[in-house]
Parts: sequence; structure tokens; C-alpha cells
Amino acid sequence: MASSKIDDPRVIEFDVRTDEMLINMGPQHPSTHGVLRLVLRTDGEVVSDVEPHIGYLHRCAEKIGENLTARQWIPYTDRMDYLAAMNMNLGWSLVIEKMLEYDLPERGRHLRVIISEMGRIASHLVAMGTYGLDLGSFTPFLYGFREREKILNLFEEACGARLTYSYLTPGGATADLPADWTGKCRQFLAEFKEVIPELHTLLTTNSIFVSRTAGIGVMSAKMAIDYGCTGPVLRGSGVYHDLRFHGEERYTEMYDGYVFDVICADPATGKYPESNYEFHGDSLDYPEIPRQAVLGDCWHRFYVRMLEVVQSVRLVEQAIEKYEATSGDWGTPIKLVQKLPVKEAYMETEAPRGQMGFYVVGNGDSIPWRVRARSSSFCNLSVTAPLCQGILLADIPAIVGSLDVVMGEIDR
Amino acid sequence: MDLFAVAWPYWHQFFFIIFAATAVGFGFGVLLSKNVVRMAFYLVLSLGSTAGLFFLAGAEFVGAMQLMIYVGGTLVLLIFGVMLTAQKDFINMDTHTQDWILATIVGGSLLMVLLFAAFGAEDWNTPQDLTDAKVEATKEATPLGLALTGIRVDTLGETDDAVQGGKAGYLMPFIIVSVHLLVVLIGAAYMARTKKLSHATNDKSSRAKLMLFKMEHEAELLEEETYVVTHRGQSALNPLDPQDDEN
Amino acid sequence: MADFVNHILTLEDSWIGYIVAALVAAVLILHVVAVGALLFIWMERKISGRIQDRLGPTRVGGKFGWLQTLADGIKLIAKEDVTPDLADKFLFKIAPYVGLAASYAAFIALPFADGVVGQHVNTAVFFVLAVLGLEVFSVILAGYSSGSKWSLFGAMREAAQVVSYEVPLGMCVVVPVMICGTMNLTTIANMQAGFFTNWLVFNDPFTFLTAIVYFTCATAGVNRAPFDLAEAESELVAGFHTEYSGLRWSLFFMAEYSSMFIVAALASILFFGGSHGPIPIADVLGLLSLDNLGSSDPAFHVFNEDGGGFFASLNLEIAIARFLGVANLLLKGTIGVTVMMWVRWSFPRLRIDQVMTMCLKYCVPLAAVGFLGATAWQALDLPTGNSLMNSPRYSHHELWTADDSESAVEEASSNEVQTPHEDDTHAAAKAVKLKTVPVSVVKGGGR
Amino acid sequence: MSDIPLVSELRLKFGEGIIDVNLEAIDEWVEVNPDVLVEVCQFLKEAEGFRFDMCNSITVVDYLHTDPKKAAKVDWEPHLEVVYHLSSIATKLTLVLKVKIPRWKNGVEGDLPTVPSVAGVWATADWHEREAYDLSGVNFLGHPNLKRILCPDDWEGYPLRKDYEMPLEYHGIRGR
Repeated sequence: MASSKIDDPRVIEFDVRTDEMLINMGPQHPSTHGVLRLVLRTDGEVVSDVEPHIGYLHRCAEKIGENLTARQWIPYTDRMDYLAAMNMNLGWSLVIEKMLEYDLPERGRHLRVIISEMGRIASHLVAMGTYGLDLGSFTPFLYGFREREKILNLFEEACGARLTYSYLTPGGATADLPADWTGKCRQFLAEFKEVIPELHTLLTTNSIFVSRTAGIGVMSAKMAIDYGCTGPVLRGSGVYHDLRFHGEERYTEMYDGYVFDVICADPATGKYPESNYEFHGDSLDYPEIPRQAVLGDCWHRFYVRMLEVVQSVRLVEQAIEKYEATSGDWGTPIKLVQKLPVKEAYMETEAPRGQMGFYVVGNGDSIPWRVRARSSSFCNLSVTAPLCQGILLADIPAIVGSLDVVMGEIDR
Repeated sequence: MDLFAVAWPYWHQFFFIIFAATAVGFGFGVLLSKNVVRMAFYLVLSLGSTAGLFFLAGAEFVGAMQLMIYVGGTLVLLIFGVMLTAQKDFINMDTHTQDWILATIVGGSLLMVLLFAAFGAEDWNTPQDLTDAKVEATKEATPLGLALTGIRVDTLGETDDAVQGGKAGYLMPFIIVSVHLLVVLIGAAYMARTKKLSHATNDKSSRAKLMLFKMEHEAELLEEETYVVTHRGQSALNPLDPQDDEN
Repeated sequence: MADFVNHILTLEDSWIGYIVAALVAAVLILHVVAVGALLFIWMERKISGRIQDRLGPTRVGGKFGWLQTLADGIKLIAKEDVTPDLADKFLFKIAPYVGLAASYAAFIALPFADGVVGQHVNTAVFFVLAVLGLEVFSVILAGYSSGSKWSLFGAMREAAQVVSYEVPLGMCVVVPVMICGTMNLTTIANMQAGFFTNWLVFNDPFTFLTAIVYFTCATAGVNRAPFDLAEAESELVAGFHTEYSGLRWSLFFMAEYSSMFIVAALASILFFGGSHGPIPIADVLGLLSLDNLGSSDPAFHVFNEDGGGFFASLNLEIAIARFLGVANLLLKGTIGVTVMMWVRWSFPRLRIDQVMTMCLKYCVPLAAVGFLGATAWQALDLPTGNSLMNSPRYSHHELWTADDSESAVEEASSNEVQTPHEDDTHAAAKAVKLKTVPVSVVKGGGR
Repeated sequence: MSDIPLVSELRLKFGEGIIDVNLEAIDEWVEVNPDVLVEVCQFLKEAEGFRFDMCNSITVVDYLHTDPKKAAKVDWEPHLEVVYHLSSIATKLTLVLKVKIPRWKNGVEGDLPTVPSVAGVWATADWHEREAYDLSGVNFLGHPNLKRILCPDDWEGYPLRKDYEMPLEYHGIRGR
């Protein structure tokens, strides 16, 4: 630390030297999301440093990718971020389409927006529920999962699976949405709009939740970018970067003609974009920010996720209208043994947890030469070490929970 | 009427033996035990049974006081200390023979003094007809409270002035002791405070201060840009010519 | 009771009668603990279900799954009690029993109704607080003797929290004691007889504040709801009782639920009128008029002394009045426990340092303010909730008043009640006149 | 070729450190000489118009055909390519850097090829380089703590190499 010796609060002076305790939190610890092991060096209640150990769920999906064709590898993308499998499929499909310069029909594009935004809602509901569990309140988890079940039922009708869908494939989707699917989806959205204020009262504006998360694990914009954090973790620190706006041509054209905004507080004023709920015709106003919350802390990351759910609800509504306006081919999938050109392509999409990147190197055969998945939680998790310096033991689940990591995606 | 009043004549002796036996027994337990934490727990049991003896003698207030202060307060502190330090090699305390000899001498002599003083009292060394001894002491704690403030309810009846006159109650010494204790507590708290642990434990905004501190200092090293740009991403190597970027 | 048993067994004043009577008394109180735990575990599952928009147990044993706790109990008994080899065997085995003994002992002094109390302890409030303080031992021993770092952490946090919450708890309890002038729970309860306006919680705004602070500190002292640091699942797995399983683990839970009930019952006695309901039904029905509440005169005992058959010697109305009292207190205790459960399932958990700051920076000052306010209110004789509603105040204030006539001795000893119709009721109750009361050598077996 | 601002600046500053620029590929990339890699990255991070402050991912691609028939048909020699995907939050630009290194250090089987570590430039590179070392066997010089991140610490071999053989057994668990 090159900083001067002025009143530097990080200096920890103990007059009575207690020996440091090396404590193992995980890998089977209930609060770590999946098999993450944190080795904590603690001194009484204060944690001096944290070293995350990962790799317990490592299946080397990338090596398997070198033996399967593009469409055969889709089930492996489902199992990376198993809470948002739809967005993983979307990422992989877009990279293969980018390589084959394959253009999607209009109906397929809107279908993809509906499905990926519904996947985002389901994933954020899980994130909200497990974060409540980390901080000790059991009830939000059940409210979140009750709503998520409805989304899973809709997905089951669309593609037959509830968790590992393999629905969005390169070239479109395995099947078109059933006839009355959009009606049921509208009905779900209508019910879900009443539940969102409940979720806010349960956690976002709950005074104990605020006192447990506001001002804790504060991450500056510079540190977030430096550690490659993306998604709600990055936007929680006030960095105005959302791939649905600022992504590549092929990805952002999917959202052409949609009205939604990037949930990110303006670092200067600290205010979030207006919810202008009259324009969207729903009563989903944003709860106001508590006094103790500092931009970039756990509370803001959680708040960004909750507001993104509102954006996704509006996106799905618009997508349903646009989808029903089109008809005909929804984008039939490419051939099973589609030959890949001798080229390479890298594409990142805005998954619920951050930017999910896929890199493919083709060598003329139908089996790719090299497949690489860039995971968002992998970089988000790397921030725990600097963030957890000198905090209390009980803050660790609060910080790791706010990063919302999924081990399947990290270990691949 | 007490639904459960059980005035069997021999309860008194029955319980006295039990309590006395546990008090003395676990007292020896403390002496002989090797494991420090076991010692602490035996001390809890022996002091608890002395509280039982007080209840037996009808002094409920003192019994409850013993339970709360001794067992609930001091021994919790003692167990705290023992539990924190009794790791690996500090657990067992084996005393050597010369310590034993010294202890028996000192302890024995004190015991002798105690016994002579106790059995010096005249109604202890004359055989008592204990068969119908009923515990008659009044079951009221209020006279104690009133006595504190000088209203000696129990000696109101006597006439001689020595007992009556000049009863100022125990309020003054009580207040002095409590102020003294307060001063000691504040001193202990002051000495034991951990210096400069500002960022971890005290008020909740301190952690925010720490992080803000980090942010400013980092900002000094690399100046802070604002990231508000709204056009789409493209590859640096084939930048679209700026005009058609605004489509 | 004992001679009654002897009478049935046609024995002549033998010790068997007394042993049986003692056993009956002990088991009767044990039932309050056991059945209470049974009910509360079932209630906890149902209430948490309702709060989380689900049903809770429905199939075990009939309609509302009310036998669910029995099923749990059998499962726990059948489970193997594992003892980790690193553990300190003796302490590991004894810790749950210390916890249960502590919270069970507090039931002795808890008056379920006017005369229905295990043992008349004149300093009952002090006794209950002292015994509740012992429960922290079971947690410390369990945490230490389990041998694992994490349970040691849980035990440390719990002990620090319970010990520090005893301070504000003690301060809040002093307020009702100061207003009623006695630590005897039965008298405190009887002073709140009559309509609910006579309850201490409506006595003045400061006692209202103290009641709230009491309930918060009680929840923290018993380790429930937002303060349950000891088994903060997320960081410490299950805190001090991680290594326990089977019957020992269930003993910890029985101890927790019974101390929850005691704390709630104490709250209802101190602030919410104990065994007296909002409307004095017993008085209205003429079963036991409020005037002779708490009088030791044998006419008001459930079994009058002349013996004869079981029913001959039973004063039926007194028994019913007493039964109503018991039902009242059990109901209030259960309501208190329900509120604790309700709070538990709707709030996240506080961090250890927030719990400590809450105790030292909020509860202790508030309790002090409550105490000062209540004392000032009492000293300046400001209108209390009761006097505003001008319902007669039945004060059984232990009048240690110095009125030199010899009759004062009987009057004090028989604790004669101010008849409500005298106009100067309040003046009499308030002025502490000195009364010559030599410590009577023979006093009836207490009231 | 030289009218692209970034390429001209790089050529100006690093001369032949910039070995090749391929514009026909789907994602255009710049091949850099390993020796000047760290300076190039530092420059890219602070260059005024570009500011590549986020290193999205570091990948190692192993170019080796195990069976000789295919090897004969291919025009490149067996080698490793370390691919850096960079992007900029400020200017929303993306860039791909490539570094070509031999499969084994000066041809000796078992010696890992070396590349200077850019963990100093971007903090996220720390974990990415550890994964590249763990799975593809590339030694990053100057890396703060180069250890295996996904595989167990005592695992031999580098799984993503084309000529990798799954071990027969690992701590008693049958491999093949």
C-alpha cells in the first residue's frame, strides 16, 4: 500500500496479540453457492484475508467441446450457469451464427428476446431468494421460488425441460412457442407485477437487511473494471455498461426497437434512471435508496438486480407484442453436422450474472478445433479477496451473496 | 392455600444432606480434577448447591443473589477465560507433590480456624432437639428493602433507644460501593479497548469510510474517467466511419 | 395434598404420601414444559408455513398434522446420539441437561393463577431471572466440548449476547417491581386484576416503553429471531449444537422453547395482567370476587381442611376461577411465543456487532429512561391508565405501614384488602405509612 | 493497411514488435511479439482514444495434429497461441491480441513455454493466467502466484493440450 501513514484506517493495531485462526468455510458450507471453499484467516471476529478455492465442479467442458459438433455441445452450455441456462444457450448460438454469418428471421429474434428476458427474471429471483437465505431470513426464498416455478412451467411448455433446456440453438430454436403460450405469459406478468412490491418490502427496504448490506463490500468503479467484473456487479458500482446496449452489432440488433434503460446509478449524482412507470402503464416504481447505502456496496448490487427484473418484465411485454405481429419461420436449427469454416469468433452476451463470452476456433470440420467459455462469475468471484479484507465474519456471506456466483459457470 | 405445600418433617434434612454433599464433593472435584474446563464446571455445581443451601434456610433473596451474581456472573466470566485459553497444551494442569504439601498446610490451618470459630458459637455446640425444627424465618424480602432506606421494620417493636435511635439504614455505603464499582468498570473498559480497530467493528459507516478511503487514494494514482458513452461497440481494427455510426 | 394422599391410602401420616405429592407436583410442571414444547414446535411449523405462503404439516396424525411433533420426537429418540471423538465426553453429555434444568427450574416460581404456583417464592422475579441466567452455561459447555472451531465460535457469540442482554432485561423487570412494591409474582399479577386498563402496560407511557424493550431483550436473551447468532446457519453451520444429534439435540430445543414460554409468561405477568383476563369473568360470575384475591384465609382454598370425600372438600367455584386464571396465563404466554415466531420468520439476522450495539446503545438507555419515567410518574402521582378509566384499583400493596395499634399486626399479616368502596382508596395505597409489624415467628405457609 | 489509427500508432511505437495484423478474420486480431507484450498492453490500457481497461479473457489454443496424415495437409507448424480478448468500457471498442509461442520451451518436452504475465496491467488477468497455466501449460513470467486453479494441485499434465493422456488412476480413482 503506497499510501502515506496519515490516519490510515486500514492499520490494524492490536495490543493483545491473539493467534490467527485459519478457518475453512465450504466447500459443503450451506451459505456458499454450490461447492465454493473459502479459506479465511481470522483473528477473533475480524477476517484478515480470504482465499477462494474453486474447481470442485470442474468437468472440463472445453475439452469435451473439442470432440462434439456445435449443436451437440449445447447441453454443456446449459450446465454452466444452470440457473440461467437459456442465456447460456443464447450466447453459444450467437457465436456459431456469427461464425457462419447466419441471419435469423424476425420472429426468431423476438422469440429469443422473450425467452432470454424470462430467463433473466427467473435467475434474479433465485439470486434474491438465496441472498435472503445468506442473511438469515428464510421467507423471501420461498416467495422468489414460487414465482420462479411459474416461469419454469412456461419454459416446460415451450421446450419440455425445467432446468437444462437446450432450447435456443444456433439457427433459432428447437421449436416455436405453443399457441396459447404468449397468453399464459401475459397472465404471469400481470400477476408478477403485484408481487414485485412485496419482494421490495421483504428485503430491499427492510431495515435489518439494509443495516446488513449498506456500506459493506464497497467496490469502486476502477476496482470493478480492473477485476473484470461485469453485469449487475459492475453496474452496482456505477459503471454505465450493459451489453444489450453496448454489445456487438449481432447481439444488440436483437434488442432493436425495444424501449428499456440500463440500470446504473450515475456516479456523480448517485441517482438511478427514472422508473417512468406511467409510460409503461404499470405501477412498478423504484423504492428509494437508504441513507447509509454507498455506491458500489452490496445493497446497490442487490438493488440493480431487482430493478433489472422490472426492466425485463417490460421487455417481455414489448417482445410478446412484436412476436405476435410476426409469423412464419422462427429460425430452424442448423444441421447437426454443420461444417465450421477455418475461422475463429468471440462473442459476449449480457447473461443475468454478467457478460458470458464464447470463443470458437473452427478448422473446416464439423467439430470445432477449440472452444472457450469466458464466465462472468469467474471474474466476479475474484473480487472477494480484496473486498473481504478486515471485515467481520458475518459479512462474508453478505459479500459473496451480493456477487451472486454460480459454481457451475466458474468451474465449467 | 399452597396446592403444593409439602411439610414432610424430614424434607429439611433430606435436602440439606444432598446440597451439602454436592457442594463439598464438587469442591473436592475442583481440587482433584486435571482438566481445566472440568474444574470450572465443578465450581459451577458447587456454588449452585450453596445457593440451594441458602434457599433451604429460607433466605430466598440471598439464594437468588448467589445464583445470579456468583454462578450467573463470575463463573460465566471464569468459563469464558478458561474456554478461550484451554487449547491443546493448556488443558491439563498437573500439580506437583510439593504444591500439594504446601496447599494442605495452608488450607488445613485455615480450615481449623474456621471450625473453631464456627463451633465456638454457643447454640452450635449444645445438642439441639431438631426433630420439629420448622423453618420459621419470615418469607418477606420487603423488610430488607425498607431497612436499606433506614426504616428498620424488624426492630420497630423494641423500646430501648440503642436499637431504635440513629438508624440511618445502609443507603450511604450502598451508594458508595455502587459508584466505586462503576468507576472500576469504566476503567477496565477503557484499558481493554482495542486501539485503531476503527474500520472493523464500530459504527456501520466505518467500513464505508474504509472503502471510500481506498477509492480516493486509488483515484490519486490514476485519474478517474467518467464512463458515459452511448454508441455501440465495434472492433478497433475496422472502425465504422463515424457518420454511419449514428444510424 | 400429602395428607389427602395418605387419607386415600389409609396410611397414618407416612412419608409415602409426601413423596407422591412431590412427584405429582414435579410431573405437573414437567408437563407444562413437555406439552408446551410439543405445541410450540407444531405451531412454529404451521406459522412459518402460513407466513411463507405454504401449508406446513398437514398429513401426520389427522387433519392439521398436529402429531407432527410426536413424529419428530420419535425420530429424534430413535436417532443415534453421536459424540465426536475430539469432544470432551463428560461435558458434551451433560450440556443439554444443564440447559433444560435451568429453564425447567424457572417454572417453580411462575404463578399460573392466583394460588396455583409451584412454590411461593417471595422474590419470584429475581429467582426466575437468576435461573434463566444459568442457561448460558449449557451453550458454552456445548460449544466448547464439541471440539470444533465453529461451535466454539457459536458458543462465544451466544454467551456474549445472553450475558450482555441480561443487563437491560434486569432493568426492564425492575419497573413493574417498583410500581407494585414487591417481587412476588402472584402479588404483581393480583395488582393488575380488574379490567385490562389496570394492566401495568397501560399504567403510564414509560411502562409501555419498558414492556416493548423487555420483549426485545427477552427475544435476544432467549436467542430467537433476528438475534439468533448462535446458530447463524450461514456462517457457523449450526453454531454450538452442530455436533449434537438425536435426543440430546432435541433437549436443546426443548430448553429453547420452554425458556421462550417462561419469558413470554413473565412478560404477561409483569405487564399484561398475568392470570387476569381483560374482563374479570371470575368476579362477574361471582366465583371468586376480586376482594379476596390472594388472601390466605382457608375459606378460599380449593380443598377446605375438613377432609371428607374428594368432591365434598372441593370449593368448586374457587377451582373454576383458578382454572380460568391458568387458561388466561397459558393463552397470553402462547401469544407471546407466537409473536416471537412471527418476528423470526420475517426478518433477516443481525450481525454480532449490531446485536451488541443494539443492546448497549439502544436497549440499556431506553430501559433507563423507562425506569426514570415510571418512578417520576409514580412519585408525582400522575393519572395512570387505571385511574383515568376510574375502575377501582385493587391494591394488595404490602403495607408495611407504621400505624402503632396492635391490630396493625393482624392487619398486615392477613394482608387485609382495601375495600373498593372506600373513597380514599388511592390515597391509602399510595402513602407508605409505617406499620409496626414485628417479624411474626409463625407465619402460615406463605400466601 | 496503415490507415487504421490503432495499427499505425502501434507500428509507430513498437516497430516490428507488432508482427502481423489480420483484418480478414471475423474478429480482426493483432499478433504481438511476446517480449513487448506487457508494454503493448500497458500502452493499450492508457492510450487516449482506446483505453482498453477490461481484459475479457485469456485463452490458449494448441495447434497440433496428433495423426501425421492431417499434420501434413496443414500449412502451420505445431505451436501454441495465447489469445487476449480486450474491451474498453469508455470507448466501447474491442480488440484481440495474439501471441504465438512454441509448444515446449526450446523443444524440450515438459518445459513449459513462457509468456510475460499481464497480471500487473489488469488484475483479472491473475485468475485467467492461472487457468491457462493449469489447463494448457503456459508459464506466465512474473505472475504473483502461478498455481493450478481448477484442477487439484497435485494433478499432472495439462488437459487442454491436444496430446494429453488422461492419467490411469488418481488417488485410487480409475482414470481410463
